[in-house]
Amino acid sequence: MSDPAFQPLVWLILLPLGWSTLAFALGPGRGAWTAIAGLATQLWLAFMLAVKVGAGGTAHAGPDSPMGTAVTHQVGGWGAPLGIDLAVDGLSAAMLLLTQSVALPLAVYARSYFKTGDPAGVWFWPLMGFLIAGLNALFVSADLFNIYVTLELVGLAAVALVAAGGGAQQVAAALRYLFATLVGSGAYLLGVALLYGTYGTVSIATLMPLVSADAPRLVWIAGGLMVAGLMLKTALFPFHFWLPPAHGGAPAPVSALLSALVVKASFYLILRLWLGPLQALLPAFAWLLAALGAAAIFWGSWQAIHAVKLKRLIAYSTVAQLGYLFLIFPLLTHPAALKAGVMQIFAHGLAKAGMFAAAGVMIKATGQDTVAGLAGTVERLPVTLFAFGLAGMTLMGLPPSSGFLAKWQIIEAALAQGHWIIAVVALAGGLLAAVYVFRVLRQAFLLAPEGAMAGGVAAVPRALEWSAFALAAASVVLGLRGVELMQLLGAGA
Amino acid sequence: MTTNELLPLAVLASSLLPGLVIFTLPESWIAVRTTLNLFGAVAKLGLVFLLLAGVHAGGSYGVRFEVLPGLDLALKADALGMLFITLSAILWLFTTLYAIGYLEGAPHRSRFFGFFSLCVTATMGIAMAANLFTFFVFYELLTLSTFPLVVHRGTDKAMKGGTIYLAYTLIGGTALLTGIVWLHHLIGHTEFAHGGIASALGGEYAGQLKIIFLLLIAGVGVKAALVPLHGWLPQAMVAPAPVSALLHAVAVVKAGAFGIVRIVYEVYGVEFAQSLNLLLPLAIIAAVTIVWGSFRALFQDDLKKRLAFSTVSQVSYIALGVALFGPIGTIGGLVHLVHQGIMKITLFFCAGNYAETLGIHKVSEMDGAGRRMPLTTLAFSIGALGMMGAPLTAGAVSKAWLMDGATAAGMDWAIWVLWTSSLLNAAYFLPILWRAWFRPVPAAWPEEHIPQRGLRETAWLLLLPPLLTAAMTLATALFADAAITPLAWARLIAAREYVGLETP
Amino acid sequence: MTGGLLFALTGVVLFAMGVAGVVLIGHLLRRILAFNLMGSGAFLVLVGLAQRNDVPDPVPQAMVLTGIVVAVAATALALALARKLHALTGHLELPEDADE
Amino acid sequence: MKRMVVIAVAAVFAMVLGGAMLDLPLGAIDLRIPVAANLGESGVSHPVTAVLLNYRGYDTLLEIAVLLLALLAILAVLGETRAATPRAAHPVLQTLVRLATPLMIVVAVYLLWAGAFRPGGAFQAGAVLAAAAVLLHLVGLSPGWNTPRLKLRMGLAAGFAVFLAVAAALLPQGALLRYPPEAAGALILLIESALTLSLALILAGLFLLLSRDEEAP
Repeated sequence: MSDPAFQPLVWLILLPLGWSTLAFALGPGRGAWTAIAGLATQLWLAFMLAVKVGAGGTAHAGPDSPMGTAVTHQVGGWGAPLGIDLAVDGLSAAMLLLTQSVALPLAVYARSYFKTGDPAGVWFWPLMGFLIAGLNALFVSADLFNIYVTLELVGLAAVALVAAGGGAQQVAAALRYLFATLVGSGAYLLGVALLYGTYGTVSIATLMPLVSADAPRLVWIAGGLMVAGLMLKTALFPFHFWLPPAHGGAPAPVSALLSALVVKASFYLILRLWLGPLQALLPAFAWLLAALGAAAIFWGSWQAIHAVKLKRLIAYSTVAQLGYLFLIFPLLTHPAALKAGVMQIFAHGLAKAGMFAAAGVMIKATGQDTVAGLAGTVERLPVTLFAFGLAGMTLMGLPPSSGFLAKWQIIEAALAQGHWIIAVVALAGGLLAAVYVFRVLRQAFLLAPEGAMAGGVAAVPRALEWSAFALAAASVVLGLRGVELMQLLGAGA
Repeated sequence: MTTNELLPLAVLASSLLPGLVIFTLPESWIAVRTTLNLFGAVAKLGLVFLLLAGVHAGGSYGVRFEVLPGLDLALKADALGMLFITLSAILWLFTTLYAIGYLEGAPHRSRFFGFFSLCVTATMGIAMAANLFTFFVFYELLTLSTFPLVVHRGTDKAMKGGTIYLAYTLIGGTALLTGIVWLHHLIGHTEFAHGGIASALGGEYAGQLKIIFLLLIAGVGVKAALVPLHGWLPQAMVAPAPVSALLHAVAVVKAGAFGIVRIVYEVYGVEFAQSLNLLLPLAIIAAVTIVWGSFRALFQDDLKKRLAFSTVSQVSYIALGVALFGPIGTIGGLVHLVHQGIMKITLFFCAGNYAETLGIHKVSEMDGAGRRMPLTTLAFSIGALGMMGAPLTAGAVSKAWLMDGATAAGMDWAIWVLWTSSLLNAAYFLPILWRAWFRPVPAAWPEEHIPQRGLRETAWLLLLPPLLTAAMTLATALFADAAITPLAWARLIAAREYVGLETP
Repeated sequence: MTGGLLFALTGVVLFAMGVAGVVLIGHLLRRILAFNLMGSGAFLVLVGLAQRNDVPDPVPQAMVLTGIVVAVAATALALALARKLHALTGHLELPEDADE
Repeated sequence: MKRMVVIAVAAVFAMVLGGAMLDLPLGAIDLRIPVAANLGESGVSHPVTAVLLNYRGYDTLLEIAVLLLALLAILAVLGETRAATPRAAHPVLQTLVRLATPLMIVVAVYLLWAGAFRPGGAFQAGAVLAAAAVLLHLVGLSPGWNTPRLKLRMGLAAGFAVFLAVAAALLPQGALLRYPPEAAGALILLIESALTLSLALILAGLFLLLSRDEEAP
């Protein structure tokens, strides 16, 4: 990679910005192919980057940075604190990889989903482009204020996608979502302001050595504000109120993007702060977050078990699955915990994207969005139902699936540190997930009531069924070989 | 990759690949599907015999993949595993034949045979698992792949049965997982090994190890239908007959029983388990299950339900044999693993025949069935007598070894348990035989689907499998002391398990 | 008490008021204004706290310029949504989320 | 009840935070020094512009993306609707606006040019131009917008596109947005001018797209 122009981490930002602008210029409903081509290239770039990090990462082990930054880039050549630094370590490389590998199949999916001049799809491509660009920029940024801008980029794009072409319910959901994410990033921004006021810099690397446990009270408040704001954006119980209507109401490809990637971005940021500049402070909140996570698991599952609408069910399952992520905070002193967390991010990202995609197919086919209406679909949509089942396996944490590996690691980390309760919660959560997943599968296996399917199910494009299947299958296959991913995280650790 | 690594994989693939292909086949491609099914079953059988020969010759077959750093998905073909593999491979061939006949013209056959093959693949994986992690992976796969078979008919009743089955097995799986992770945390690995691995831990861990043992046994006990974890088995009766046969003889309950064997012998090690006083409680649970199952069977009028409770009772013979400290008991338990399978599958084939041919589902409807379907009823009688442990049947062999084992272990009460069970077995099987052979033929059968044509009392594909398995029931007993019989093989295993003690 | 610090303190008060407003106010327009109040508060803190010794610091000022633009964008989107909602329902209040 | 609680919490929060501010030592790092020190190579003489377009130019790049995104979002949210038929305002007003518009354009150009060495720059210039457009619409001299046609879309995207292109084109220099000191001034002016145009259009669009007849509820 001697060529200075070949910088995967930079192109991962420029490319989506470029193709979304192009898609905008091309006009309403255009740009599917630019998007797919762009995303394919990005996937390759993310892969190259991961390889690079995995190789170089081990060399850059630094005591101050638990994950040893492997690849950095100084925008404008100034270098922090004057300029803005981009940095990619194992964690961010993994997030980039996940983002591109979820986005590509979803783009293929969306292309057939929005084919029929659906008003929701008119500006989908440029919006998706900005969303992906924002996510990538967020994952590589090493500057707290710059991260604020990327957060807004992601947030606004997500809200627009939810509202696009929707009815009153959808617009209302989008507004709730908008206020939640704006207040969230507002709190984060105030935190950044306080940090800058205290230390005179917003560069993560520069802050790292400055912040210590005996920092002034203001810094503690700043940390609290930032984490609280991000919790709101991550929809951690009890801040989840905005998620089910938004994710449940949006068109399937959008719900998939949001559930799989967007909520993960703010979680990644909490993790980043935790392992990074606020290392000295945040552990004070560890058990609080874990408790909320546990509450999220139970509350979300409970709601999912009782949801009437299929996509509501899946959205609540997201609330529950996000809970698992927060269980790792008290365990983070043990390396397995971070690995469990990232494995869970991948598992849920792939599986939930697949599940929403599958749900979209079922809804298109049966023409309605209730669990009860699924009776007999197994005969009409075997591939889709298989996809749903595979995704369900991952969410339940049954082997062989990435969800299972995540569960295994979190339980082992919990036992290793004698935190029984966390293991118990994780196991209970798996069983609850089984209840709502099989609630759907059972319904689908039931014989169709006479006449219910008389109208027959609408024919669905193959691309829809198979892209959903690909995502779900990926979440299972990862469960057969998680070694490389885990080593990538270990890069520099 | 060497042959020794490929062979186990090939055994899995021989049912996995056909299964996956079958999923994609259109409903109408009957010939292709049937060919694939039989090809898979026969190919598997061939591969298994290759393995068998190799293992008998002392060769070691195995392969492992790293799933996570320090966590391997590992397969190995050892003597104990081969016992189970061979049984499943043979019975799978028969069940496939039977199912093809049974489901003729039924809907969703591609789906059915797809999951059917996955289910057998999972069973093979369980048998060849080289560590608890791998065992668990396939154990849960088995749960998932059997659910669609249980609810295959898609009726509300089927759903209810399927849901109960899931509830039991998933909760059991959770207990098992907890135990496995805990063990993995303590020891750092969960590889199966002769003499066990738990003994490596110091005495201070005794308490934890006891809890883990409880979790593990509870986990596999669900599938093995140990009282009080047996509730799902009678409910799962809603499944089509071939599935019941599979559940009861080849896959599910066997997987549970096999798990108990692995855990006692190769995780804890029988001596160490004895030293922790874990065997006696296990033996007592097994005994209770044996008696309770037989007792409940007495009052079932539904034929398949009666057979189900009989399974509950019979499978625990295996657990009992394992729990009887000493090589003789071990041999009894292991040999029963095979014998029970052969006998029970015969009974379910026959039950299926009665239902398919004459619409007979209840014991009270069996009057004169023997005159109408002599061959089926003959097979049924052999199976039933075997269950009672009548002479010249496989049942007699295993019971004899179990009783000797009990005496050798100084647990004479176990002998009484076995006798009681035999009497109860007689009490609930003999009336059936009596009705079938000696009661007059009723005016009309409940609903006759398949008319008689000379000797052909029902479809050949339905008739042959039970006759063959019935023949095997006798053969395993008559030639018990031949070179290659379940008994001989069980002795080989026992010899390898109890390195110290001399074996009969 | 320097000028910068005074700005920062005012910012804190504005931020608090803004958040309270977003949480409490039902009417969408006023809610959007409350959000802007909140944003301005954060900006004041960013600039004020950084120059609490009353020596101007260009970096936070540039950041605030960026922040303002972002806030404008967010406000525009919020207004568009509010307007759409009004067009669809005739109200400027969020309807109860029809959960099932 | 909820009201009281929220207000109380907010008040307490404000007090605690304010209190924490009062006794705060000065920051360990003072960026004023490096900002001033590197002004020479930054290509502009006004520190804020230097931070905005050079030191932290990347922020600005994303900021423009956010603005473009907002316009896009509004298009996506509102969907297809008819443009407002402008209601002619009082002739005096119209004349005033006719007079004001050229002046505003001049002011905008000045602001753009001034940005290099004193407060001003693309955003301010664009804002003034947008204001002019809004005024023209309000007095009924120009209609609201429908879904923009190709030309307009080009104009809207141009500023961001140029910025992005320059950023990428500078990669061979070793880093994103790394202006060679000698060319920095020119490049920044190029970006600024393109941005002024697009920002004007976008800001105007934010208003002109929203001021449309609502379809009946």
